[in-house]
Amino acid sequence: AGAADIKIGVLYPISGGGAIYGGPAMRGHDLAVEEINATGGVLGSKFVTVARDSKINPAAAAAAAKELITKEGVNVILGGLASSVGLAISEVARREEVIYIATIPKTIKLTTSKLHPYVFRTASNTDFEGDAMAQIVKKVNGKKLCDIQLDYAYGHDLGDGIAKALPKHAPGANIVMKLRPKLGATDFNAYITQIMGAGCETVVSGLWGNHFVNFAKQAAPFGFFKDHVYITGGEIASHEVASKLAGDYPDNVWSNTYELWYHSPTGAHKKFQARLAKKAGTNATAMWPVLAYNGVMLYKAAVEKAGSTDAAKVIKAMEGLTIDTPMGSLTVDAKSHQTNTGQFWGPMKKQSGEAYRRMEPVTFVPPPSK
Amino acid sequence: MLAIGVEAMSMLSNPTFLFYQFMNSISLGMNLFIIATGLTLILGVLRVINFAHGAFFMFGAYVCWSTVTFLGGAVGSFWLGVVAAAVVLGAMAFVIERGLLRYLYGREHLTQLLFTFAIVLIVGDVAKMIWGTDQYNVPYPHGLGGAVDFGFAKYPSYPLLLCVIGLVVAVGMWLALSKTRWGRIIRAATQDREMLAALGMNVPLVYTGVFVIGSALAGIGGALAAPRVAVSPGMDATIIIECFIIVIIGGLGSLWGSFLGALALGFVTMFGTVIFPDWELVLAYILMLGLLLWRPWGLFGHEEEEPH
Amino acid sequence: MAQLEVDNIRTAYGLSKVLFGVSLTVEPGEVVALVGRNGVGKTTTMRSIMGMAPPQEGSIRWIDRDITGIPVHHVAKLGIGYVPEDRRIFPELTVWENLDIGRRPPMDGGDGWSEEQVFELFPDLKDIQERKGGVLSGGQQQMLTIARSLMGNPKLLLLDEPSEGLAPIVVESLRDRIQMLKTGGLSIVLAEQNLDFVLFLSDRVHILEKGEVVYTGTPAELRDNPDVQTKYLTV
Amino acid sequence: METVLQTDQATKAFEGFVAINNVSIDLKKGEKHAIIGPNGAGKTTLFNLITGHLSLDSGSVSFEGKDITGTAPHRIVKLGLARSFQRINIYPRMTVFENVQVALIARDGRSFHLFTLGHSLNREESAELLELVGLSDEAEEMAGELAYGKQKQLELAISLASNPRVLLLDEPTAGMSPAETVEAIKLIEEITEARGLALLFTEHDMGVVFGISDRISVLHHGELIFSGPPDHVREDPEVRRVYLGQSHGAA
Amino acid sequence: MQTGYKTTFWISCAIVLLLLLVPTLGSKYLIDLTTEILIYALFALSLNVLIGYSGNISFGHAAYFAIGGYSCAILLTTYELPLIISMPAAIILSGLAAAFVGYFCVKLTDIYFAMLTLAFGMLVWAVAFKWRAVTGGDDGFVGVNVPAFIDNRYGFFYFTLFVVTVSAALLWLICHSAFGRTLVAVRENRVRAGFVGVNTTRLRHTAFVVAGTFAGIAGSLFAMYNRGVYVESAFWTESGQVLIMALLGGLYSFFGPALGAAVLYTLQVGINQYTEYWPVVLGIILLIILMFLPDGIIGLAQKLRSQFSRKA
Ligand SMILES: Nc1ncnc2c1ncn2[C@@H]1O[C@H](COP(=O)(O)OP(=O)(O)OP(=O)(O)O)[C@@H](O)[C@H]1O
Ligand SMILES: Nc1ncnc2c1ncn2[C@@H]1O[C@H](COP(=O)(O)OP(=O)(O)OP(=O)(O)O)[C@@H](O)[C@H]1O
Ligand SMILES: [Mg+2]
Ligand SMILES: [Mg+2]
Repeated sequence: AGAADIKIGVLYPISGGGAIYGGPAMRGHDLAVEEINATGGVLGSKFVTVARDSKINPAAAAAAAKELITKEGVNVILGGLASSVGLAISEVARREEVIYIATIPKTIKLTTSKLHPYVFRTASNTDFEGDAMAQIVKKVNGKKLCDIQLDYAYGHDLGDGIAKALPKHAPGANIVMKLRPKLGATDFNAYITQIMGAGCETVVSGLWGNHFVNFAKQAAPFGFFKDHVYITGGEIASHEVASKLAGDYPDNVWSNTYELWYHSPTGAHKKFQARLAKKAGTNATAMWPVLAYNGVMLYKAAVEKAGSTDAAKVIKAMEGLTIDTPMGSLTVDAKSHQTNTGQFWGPMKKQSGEAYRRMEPVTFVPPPSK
Repeated sequence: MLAIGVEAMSMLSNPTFLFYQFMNSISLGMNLFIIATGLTLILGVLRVINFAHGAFFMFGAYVCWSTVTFLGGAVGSFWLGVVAAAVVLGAMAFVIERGLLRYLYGREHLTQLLFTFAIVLIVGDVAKMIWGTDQYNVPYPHGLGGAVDFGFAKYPSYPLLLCVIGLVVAVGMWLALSKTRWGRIIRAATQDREMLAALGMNVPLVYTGVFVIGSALAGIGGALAAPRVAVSPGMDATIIIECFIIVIIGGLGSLWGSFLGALALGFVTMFGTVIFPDWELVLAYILMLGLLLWRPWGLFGHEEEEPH
Repeated sequence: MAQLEVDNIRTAYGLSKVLFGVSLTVEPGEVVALVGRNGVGKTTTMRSIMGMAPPQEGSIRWIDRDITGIPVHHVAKLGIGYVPEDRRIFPELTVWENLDIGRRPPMDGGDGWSEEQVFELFPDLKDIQERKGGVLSGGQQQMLTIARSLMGNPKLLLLDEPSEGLAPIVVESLRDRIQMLKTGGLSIVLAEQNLDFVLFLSDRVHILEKGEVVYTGTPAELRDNPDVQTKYLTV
Repeated sequence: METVLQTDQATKAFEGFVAINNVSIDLKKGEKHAIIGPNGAGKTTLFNLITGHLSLDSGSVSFEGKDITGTAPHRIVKLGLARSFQRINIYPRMTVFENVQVALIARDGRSFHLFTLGHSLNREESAELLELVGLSDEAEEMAGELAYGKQKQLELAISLASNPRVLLLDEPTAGMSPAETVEAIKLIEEITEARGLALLFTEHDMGVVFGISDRISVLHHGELIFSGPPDHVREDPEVRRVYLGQSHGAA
Repeated sequence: MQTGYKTTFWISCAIVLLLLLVPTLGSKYLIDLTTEILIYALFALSLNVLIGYSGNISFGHAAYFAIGGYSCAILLTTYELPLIISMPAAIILSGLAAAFVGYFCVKLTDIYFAMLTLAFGMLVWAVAFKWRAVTGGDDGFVGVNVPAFIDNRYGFFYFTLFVVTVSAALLWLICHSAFGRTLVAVRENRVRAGFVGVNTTRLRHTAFVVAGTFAGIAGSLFAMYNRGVYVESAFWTESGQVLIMALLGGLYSFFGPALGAAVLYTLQVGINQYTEYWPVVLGIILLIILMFLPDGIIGLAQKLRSQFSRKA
């Protein structure tokens, strides 16, 4: 006792449509804080979480971030989901000189054009994702590709990421059609029939969450997945999508995820998984918690290394820092403030006797080395 | 990008692709119509723009999912889910109308509109309390997960069924409103509530009835949409704007107006995304703008009568 | 016991008090007239009876039943019809549909009014059956309103300024028709500015002034009482 | 005498139903001209055509020698032609005073003065107008709560506010008690006299019609079937047959 | 009546004076919160010219807020123009946009009007969304340059207070002008107003432009305050939000909407701190207000006051 609490401001969407992701993420966040406090906290202080709803609205998130800093006096801000929200929080962090660790936003801008000393990212980014997908195109020997991405920052950036990586990994592949349905689209028929008409044998995509579910359900009756290999980012291999689609999960899908409850690459993951399962009340847990969890753990390690919560010192400590996570070690690049977060990639296979699809085999794809 | 646009355009000369797009347009249109028709009814009679219609739609989808899951996906469970959605939403609407909304009829449009907005907030959160934030999947009803073979092309059977249902709803509603006395009473209620009461009609009952039927239609719309989309929070947000657009371009409260409006939106969306892929975001709004500039009161609407 | 018995009702709109104890009775087949300057409370009296402006005090009895404050449509179902002064047709419904909305079988069985009979009463309406109510001329609307309430086969008709806006020739025939209705047993409360019309039709006349009944008499008595006429009805 | 208002072969049909058929009427300076005719004859329609509320199918309207066919209603008012309505048409949720004041503001072309405080404008004149129509006591009441007759008086005040030279009144005394009718007529006569107004009006109260008009025109089925001095109207058998009936015809 | 104006004047002065003292309380958060509220208050006041005074419900008012915000941000940052040029230019641009859109909208009334404004508003949103090169698309326009004198919490607060006070005073004058009065008449009875010689279409158009212009002022303040503009600011839900603010405070009073903005914003921020179920709480509060306070908070205050004075 003695030392004051360390206040962690955290912002995830916990109301409205974004709550699908924000809810589970909060669970991972809480798990990390509980673990840290159970082992005596950091530098003799306990972590205290102050959570706010970021909605999916950057202005609201910015206002909440400011409130966390000026009223609650938090030492750090974690979270964000949508790219725009990440950038808005980042801007507040820059002005108020408080560290922000982006745990989910993937926009490349955060660690490139809009980079500043106070922002760090534990999430992957669109260039990593595009690179991995190009490798899979090579693996399935895709030649004629259709590229379908959502018409907003993440979709465009991922599309660019794929285009950049294709010549490197699969020079023989060619994108013959680019489709850009709007964010939030629910009826994909026009796109499904266009892809069918274009005659691609391979589809690359970043339709995430509900977008993928809707696409898959509407495409299946056309026999779409018999004729096409579907390679997709957007964490479609995650438990939340696979379990919910169950028997309706299409064949011939290659996808990614940050974490799989049934696959433990390290001993640390087994333990993490057990604790998370206890907290969630089920073995089959979502992918989002680990992202939030890692963010907290990174901050904890940096504070310990710095021996202080002073922002400047923590930043210094964080640059180049390596920590162990349930997914293996994680290193923060000193220049770009981006961690080398990798993802699991693989084909989704039907399991005998079960409707639920699992990734089989699971391959860990680390970010490309420069 | 340009070259790719041209390729999509050239596909329009392919008859199979055209057939697909045509069917896509109609099925989207009918799908939307089924949802929007309840909104039209409520707007026409109660003169209330029901923002909660989208939330009711979402609730209907959830109820359908719960029913299907509860029955372990047995044959016919989906159709029971549709009925359950209608019943639950009807009951909810009954409580809302009797308990709250009816005290606001005399007040301005804005008040009623904000009332329904409050209902959106509440219903949305209630759904979250019951079903959490997960997304759910309702499988296609038995025997409807495949496609119908037209010889030269196959088209999924479920959307085809929706087209048929849409048509049945349209004709049924039209008959009910124009050919029955109850229909006339409902139309009279849109115009002068007090006078209708003075002629011995139980107007509050008419209002409750209309609100219940309209909301049940929203629930049915949600249940029918469930097999094609992820059932999840936020599914109310886009649909409500699409419904508004349909109702407006059709002319407030006009049944055939919203029928045509829904079809127009279906065609504009489906062909628009192929021909002007960059404009998808606003196609619906552009349709509405264009139409209102051409016919300010919608396809079948007209300006309020001015005093003699 | 009278058919309708209005006993000392006081009615207000919000804070502004309008009726200060109005009483009147109507016997079956009787025409009772309410006259008086503008704003004295004739319409309000009718709206009170109808339940549209329930009185704060006093009571209204209708065939041995207290109907004070019951919902409007119950009042109508009990056999009271209302023809408001501002017409209130359903503008989006056709003339025929307007009539159809008003249709209600007589309480004591029998055939009741049909469209044909109503058109006989107002031949002008016959040719415009398919026209929307909203585009009718003022007078046509007035006829339609009366016709519509007849379709409900009321036992008592509250007629608020029925002659207003009607051509003299139509007023004449309306007067004769009302006379016929009366002979047929219909009771009527009539608010009217046209004194000739009132004197011709009514059995009793109440003069209202500032929310109170200040004079009651038969038409003959009123005719012979120029003092009262000057005091309450003319300048 | 000088003609101030004239319609020339005005025609208007609604979906094939001819409501006004080739009607040519005129109004002389200072004249009180009544338009009568059975219900649905087209009187209100004719007024709506003159004031620009409806557009003509064919024919023309001219005011003080200017062709005003197709001119927007608010322009026509500015030219000096005001009207009242058959149904009550006021601002129900404004005070009686404000009802009149706004009309005066419009007359003075100040409707678009964004930075002139409205409160103090035209106060005296508003009060005078209300005095004139006998509504001084109700000045601060909500217009919508006035009794019918008083609302009609207010209508008149609003119409007068634009300083018209021609006044079109659609059944100005309908719904008024005999007492108020007498007052209203007196009022209208005084005002038209004092301001030198020409008056075109419709009315079903024959007392009023024969009491004040200099000339009467009769519409029937959208056509002008008679136009002349009151005495002649009374004697015209056709007018008696279609409109006046026994009591008035005989008188 | 005239004395009524005087009371309003003195009360307003007192409020501004109190606001001037906010920074001395020593809470950064309070300064931020007050700044945000002031901006939203101006936004709500601008909307009320349309809704309260001219009776037209707009679902696209956020568009002008966003146009003001984007223009100001882009002129300041991309073109590096001084504030004295950027902000007036942004305000004029919002006004012009409103003039253009209004031209079409005022031809319609009521629900149609509302929906047309919604459509135009969403077009603005879509342009901001798609025109990535200029607006930053859905990533938002982040990192707005603001001049040094307002590049700190205190400076910006006083600047905002100044701009909002002057704007509110102008709006007050406009609403109580000959124009404002006529606007109310048009709201009450458009046809009748036409027949006393008012060009009702042009009048409503003017109101539309006034509302859009002042929304633009609020928007440019907001952009500078956040050092960023986001497409969500143009989304229809934002228009819905400001509508609720106006109604909450009371539409038929001049200051009601500003009060509503203060209350709703504080509530939202406040509830957000305690529960993820803030929408349901907000919904219930809204319901209570609608059912029991038909004329908003100001209406309630007036009722209480008149009851009080009757007793006295
Ligand atoms: N909705 C209302 N709110 C407030 N006061 C009203 C309302 N309706 C009528 N009044 C007032 O009530 C009084 C009586 O009105 P009422 O309409 O009953 O008179 P009336 O005798 O029918 O007059 P008229 O001959 O003009 O029709 C009037 O002073 C009027 O101002
Ligand atoms: N918009 C319209 N569409 C169709 N018919 C119309 C329309 N407006 C008026 N009419 C018809 O035109 C005829 C003339 O109507 P108008 O209102 O001019 O009559 P009026 O002479 O004023 O009668 P009243 O004395 O009853 O007021 C009527 O038969 C009416 O039904
Ligand atoms: Mg009356
Ligand atoms: Mg007429």
